[in-house]
Amino acid sequence: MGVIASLPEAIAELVRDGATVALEGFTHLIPVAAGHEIIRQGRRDLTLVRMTPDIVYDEMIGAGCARKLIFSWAGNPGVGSLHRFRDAVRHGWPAPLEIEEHSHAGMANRYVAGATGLPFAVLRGYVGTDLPAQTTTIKPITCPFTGEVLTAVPALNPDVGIVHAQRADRAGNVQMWGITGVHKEVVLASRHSLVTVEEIVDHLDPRPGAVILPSWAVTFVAEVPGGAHPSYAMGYSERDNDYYQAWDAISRDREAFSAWLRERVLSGVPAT
Amino acid sequence: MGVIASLPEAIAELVRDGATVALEGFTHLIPVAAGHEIIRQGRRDLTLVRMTPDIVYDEMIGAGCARKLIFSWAGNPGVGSLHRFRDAVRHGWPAPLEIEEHSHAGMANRYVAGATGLPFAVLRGYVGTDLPAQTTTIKPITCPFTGEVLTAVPALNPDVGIVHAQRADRAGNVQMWGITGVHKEVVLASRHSLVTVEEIVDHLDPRPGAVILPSWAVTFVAEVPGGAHPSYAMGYSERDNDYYQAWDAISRDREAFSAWLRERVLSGVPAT
Amino acid sequence: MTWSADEMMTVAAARALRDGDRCFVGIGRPSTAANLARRTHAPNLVLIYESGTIGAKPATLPLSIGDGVLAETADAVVPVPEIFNYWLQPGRIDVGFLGAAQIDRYGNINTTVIGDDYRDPRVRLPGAGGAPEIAASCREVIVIVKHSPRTFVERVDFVTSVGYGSGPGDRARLGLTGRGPALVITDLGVLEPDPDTAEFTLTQVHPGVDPAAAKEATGWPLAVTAELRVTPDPSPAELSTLRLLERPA
Amino acid sequence: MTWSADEMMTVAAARALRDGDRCFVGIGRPSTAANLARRTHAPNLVLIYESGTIGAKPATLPLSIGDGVLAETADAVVPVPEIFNYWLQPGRIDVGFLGAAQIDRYGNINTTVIGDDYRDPRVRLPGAGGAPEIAASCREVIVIVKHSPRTFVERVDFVTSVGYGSGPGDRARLGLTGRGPALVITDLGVLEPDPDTAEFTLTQVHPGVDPAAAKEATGWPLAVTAELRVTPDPSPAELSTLRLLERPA
Repeated sequence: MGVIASLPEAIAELVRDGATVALEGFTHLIPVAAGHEIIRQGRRDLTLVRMTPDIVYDEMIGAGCARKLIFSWAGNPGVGSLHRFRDAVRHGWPAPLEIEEHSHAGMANRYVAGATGLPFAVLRGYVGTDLPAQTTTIKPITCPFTGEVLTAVPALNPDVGIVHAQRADRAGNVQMWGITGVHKEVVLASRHSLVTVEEIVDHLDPRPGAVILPSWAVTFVAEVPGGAHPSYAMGYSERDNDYYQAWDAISRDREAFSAWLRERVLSGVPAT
Repeated sequence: MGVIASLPEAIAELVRDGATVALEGFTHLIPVAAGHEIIRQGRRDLTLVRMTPDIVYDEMIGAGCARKLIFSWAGNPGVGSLHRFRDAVRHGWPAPLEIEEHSHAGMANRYVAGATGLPFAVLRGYVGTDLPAQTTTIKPITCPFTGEVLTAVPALNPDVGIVHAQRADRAGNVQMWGITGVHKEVVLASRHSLVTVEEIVDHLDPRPGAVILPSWAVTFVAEVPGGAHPSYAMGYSERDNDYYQAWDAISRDREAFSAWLRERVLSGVPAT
Repeated sequence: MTWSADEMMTVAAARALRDGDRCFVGIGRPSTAANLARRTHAPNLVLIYESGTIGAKPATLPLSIGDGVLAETADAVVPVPEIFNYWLQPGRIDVGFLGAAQIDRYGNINTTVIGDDYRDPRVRLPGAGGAPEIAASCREVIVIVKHSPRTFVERVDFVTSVGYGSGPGDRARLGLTGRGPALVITDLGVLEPDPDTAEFTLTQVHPGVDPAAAKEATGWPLAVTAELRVTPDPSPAELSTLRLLERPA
Repeated sequence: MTWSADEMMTVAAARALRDGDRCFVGIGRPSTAANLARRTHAPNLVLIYESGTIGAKPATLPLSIGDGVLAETADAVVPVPEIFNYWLQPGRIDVGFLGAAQIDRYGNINTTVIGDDYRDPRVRLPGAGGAPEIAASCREVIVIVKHSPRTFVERVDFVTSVGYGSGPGDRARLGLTGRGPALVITDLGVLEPDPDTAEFTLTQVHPGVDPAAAKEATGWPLAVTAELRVTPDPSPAELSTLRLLERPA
C-alpha cells in the first residue's frame, strides 16, 4: 500500500486489457504521462472513465486502447472538439467506441457512491433531459419520507484509478492542493490506484488547501516530474495552453495523429 | 448575509420559541456562549438538534428551553452521564423531553442531505439494531440498480444552525480549522445561521486545514472571544477539562444546578 | 469608439448581472462577461466555476475552467462533488451562464449531438458537462449564443438542458427548482420568455440591428415584443475594460 | 512489577492490535489500549478517531475524542461525514474498538437504555454514537469491558450495535460487511466467538484468574474452551509505557 514504483512497473502491474480505468484531474493535475504509458504498453479494450476526457483520452482513443468511454464532457477545453473521439464515435476508427454519457453532477456522484461503498447515489438531475433514454444508468428513486421522486445513478468502482498530485513522502502518503476535483473520490472508489507525483520528499509540510491521501489508501505512487503536462501542477508548472491549441491540428487528421503518436509517445523513453 | 451583529441581537433575531435549533461542534468549537444567550433570552419549546449533546445542551435542557432532542450521543465526554438530560427524559423535569435518536453516521448524513437540498440520505446503517423500531426517521430503501436494500434517513433542515469558529473578516467570511466536524453541513442545511467567532480580522490569511464559509452562506456573524468555553478553539484556547469534571457534581442535583444557572448564566452580562 | 457584434453581446451579458449575485460561470463568453461585470458595475459579483473555485477574482481571463489563477484568487476551493452537491443543487446560486449548440423556442439547450440518431449523430458535441444541473438549479439562467438559424431551431435534436420543456408549467411539473432561462443574449439582441407562452421573444436589439435580421437568424417564427428596446451603446469604460481583459497575456 | 486488573485488560487489548492496522478508536480504554500498542509493538498502527482525525499520533492520552493534540498530529483531518462515509462505511478500517454497558452471548451491545421500556428506561445511557456502524463495517471488532453479571447478560435490553445477532449467519443475512466482534477483552480474560455457535466463550484468562470467577461474572452459562490459555504477564515495558501514558499531564 502506497508502494513507490516506477511508472512502467505500476502501469504493468495494474492495467490489464479489458480493465475499467479512470484517469481523473479537473483541468489540473491530469495524469497524462500515465496515459502515455498505457498507450506504450499497448493496452486494449479498456473502459475509460473520466468526467472531462480531453487530450490524453483523445490520444488513448486514437491509439486504440479503448472499447468504451464513460464521461460527462468530451472536448478540448477552450479550443474545440476532440477529433480522435469523434472519429471513433462516428467511424469506428481505429476501433468502435461505446459511450455511456452523464452530466458532471451525475459523474461526480457516481464516484462518491463508489468511494462510500454504496451501490448508488441520489441527486436532483437529468429530469426532463434526453439523457436517461440513452442509458440504463439513470433511474428514478422515490424518497421514502416525502414521496418526492429524485434521480439515482450507479456507483463507479473502476479497476484502476489514476491521478497526478504534487508530492508524496517516502512512506507513500500523497499531498495535493489547488483544484483537486474528484481526486480523492476516484482513488477511494477504485479497486487499485496509482498516484503520479511531481516529487517524493522526506516530509510533507502542511499547506493551505492541501488534501492528504494516506499511504494505505493508495496502491502505487510513482515519481513523474511533469507528469501532468500539458495540464499543470500548481506550484510546479503552468498549463501549456499552446499544446492544447496545437492539438487541434494534430488530431484532426489520422495520419498526422499517427505520426505524432509514433514520434512523441510510442518511441518515447518511458518515464521512470 | 454574513451580517456582523452582537450575540444577543443575533439570537433575538433568529431563535424563536418552538424553533428547531442546532448548535454543533464535535468536541471542538462548540458554540456554548450562544447556548447561554438562548437560555438568558428565555426561549421555550425548542427542538434541539446536536450529534453530541454535552454540557451546553444539558444546561439548556435543565433551563427548560427544550421540548425535543434529536441526537446520536448524549453524555459528558470522558466523564459520564448528562444528569439534566436524564432527569428530563426520566422525570420530565423541568419539562418533558421527547427524543429522536440516531447514530453518528445517521445524523451526519441527515445534515449532508439537508445541506445538499435532498429530502433524504442513504447509508449502510442501523440494520439489525433496535433503533429503527423507535422512530419513523429510519427506513429501508432499495437500490434501483442492484436491488440491495440500504437505509434512508430524512434530511435535517434546522430553522437555525449555530457554530463557533476561529475567525471572520469584516465582510463576514468565516474561517475555521482543526476538527470542523459537521460545521459546514449544519450551516448550509439550516434556513438561517449564526457563527460566533474568536475574533474579526481585516484579512483571513490562508492556513493549512482551514475551511471557509463565504459570507453569503451565513446569516449572522458575532464576535464572541472564548465563546466555545469549556470546549476550545484551536489556536486560541485549550479545552477546560476541569469544567467538564466539575459539571458532574453541579448537574447531579436540581438545586445545585438551579443555583449555578442563576449565578453563572442568567445573571451573566450578555456577551456583546 | 466602435465595437464588434461579439463585444456588444458580451457587454449586454455583463450588464445582466447584478452586483452581489452568485454566478456559476462556464468558460468562454460567460466567463468573459462575468469578469467584465465584476470589473465594471458589479465589483461584488461572486464567480463560481465548476472546478470548485468559489469567489474567484482572476486578474486575467482564465483560458480553462480550472486555471491556477482561479484557485489562487478564490475565497474557497472545494472538491467537484461539493460544488455540485452543496452549492449548486440546493439553489444557492443566483445566475447560471450557459452556451448552446442548439436552442429552441422554449429555451431548451442541446450540447450533445446534432442529428436524429444519438447512436449515429451527424455531429458529436462535447456533451452535458455541468449544464443540465445548472439549468435545473440556478435561480435563473442566462444563455449567451450567436444568432443563426442552425443554432436557433424549432426543436433541439437532443435536450441536454431543460429550459421551459414544451411550454408553461413544465418546469414545475418536472420538479425543477430554478426559474429557468431568463435571457438569451445574442450578437443581434436579447430574447426573453413570453410571460404567457414561455416562448422566447425578441425584446431588445443591439444598436443598428434590424429586428428582421434576428427573425431571419431564428429557426422558428420569432415574435417581436411591442415595446422593442434598443441596447444602450457599450460605454468607453466597458469597451476598454473588455479589451484589456481579452488582450493575450 | 505488579499490576492491576485494569492494567492487564488494557495490555491484553493493546496486544490484540497488529502493527499497520487501521484502528477506529473510541475514547477511554480503547484509546489507551491503541496508544499503548502504538508505543510498544505496533509503531505503525493508524489511529482513526470519529472526530475526523486520521493517523493521529498523540504524545499524551487525549481526554476527548476531539482533543487538539489529535488534529495537530494527524496525517489528515476530515469532516465528520467524510470519516463515516468515505473511511468507515466502505470497510477501510481493520479494527473497531468498542465498549459496552451490556453485552450478550452473541456479542450484541447495548449503550442506549437499561430496562424493558425504551420510552421509560431504568437507566438512560448516552446512546449509539459511532458504534452501530463501527460494529457493522470494520473488518473486525474488539470489545473492551469489565466483567460483571450486570454487563454480561443473556440478552441485551436494547441492541445498539449488532454482534452476531441471534447466532451464526445473521450478519450475512443482515448484509453487514465486517466480520463482527472477534474478541471481548475483560479484566478477567478474553472471550472469543465459538466457530460453530457464534456464542462468546472463555478462551483465555489473565494470570491468577480462576475461570470460575469469569463464569460467575457472566449472565449466561459461560462455556470455557478446552485449551484455555493464560495471558502472558504484562512486560515491564508494557506497564511502564502504560503508566507514562496515563500519568496526568
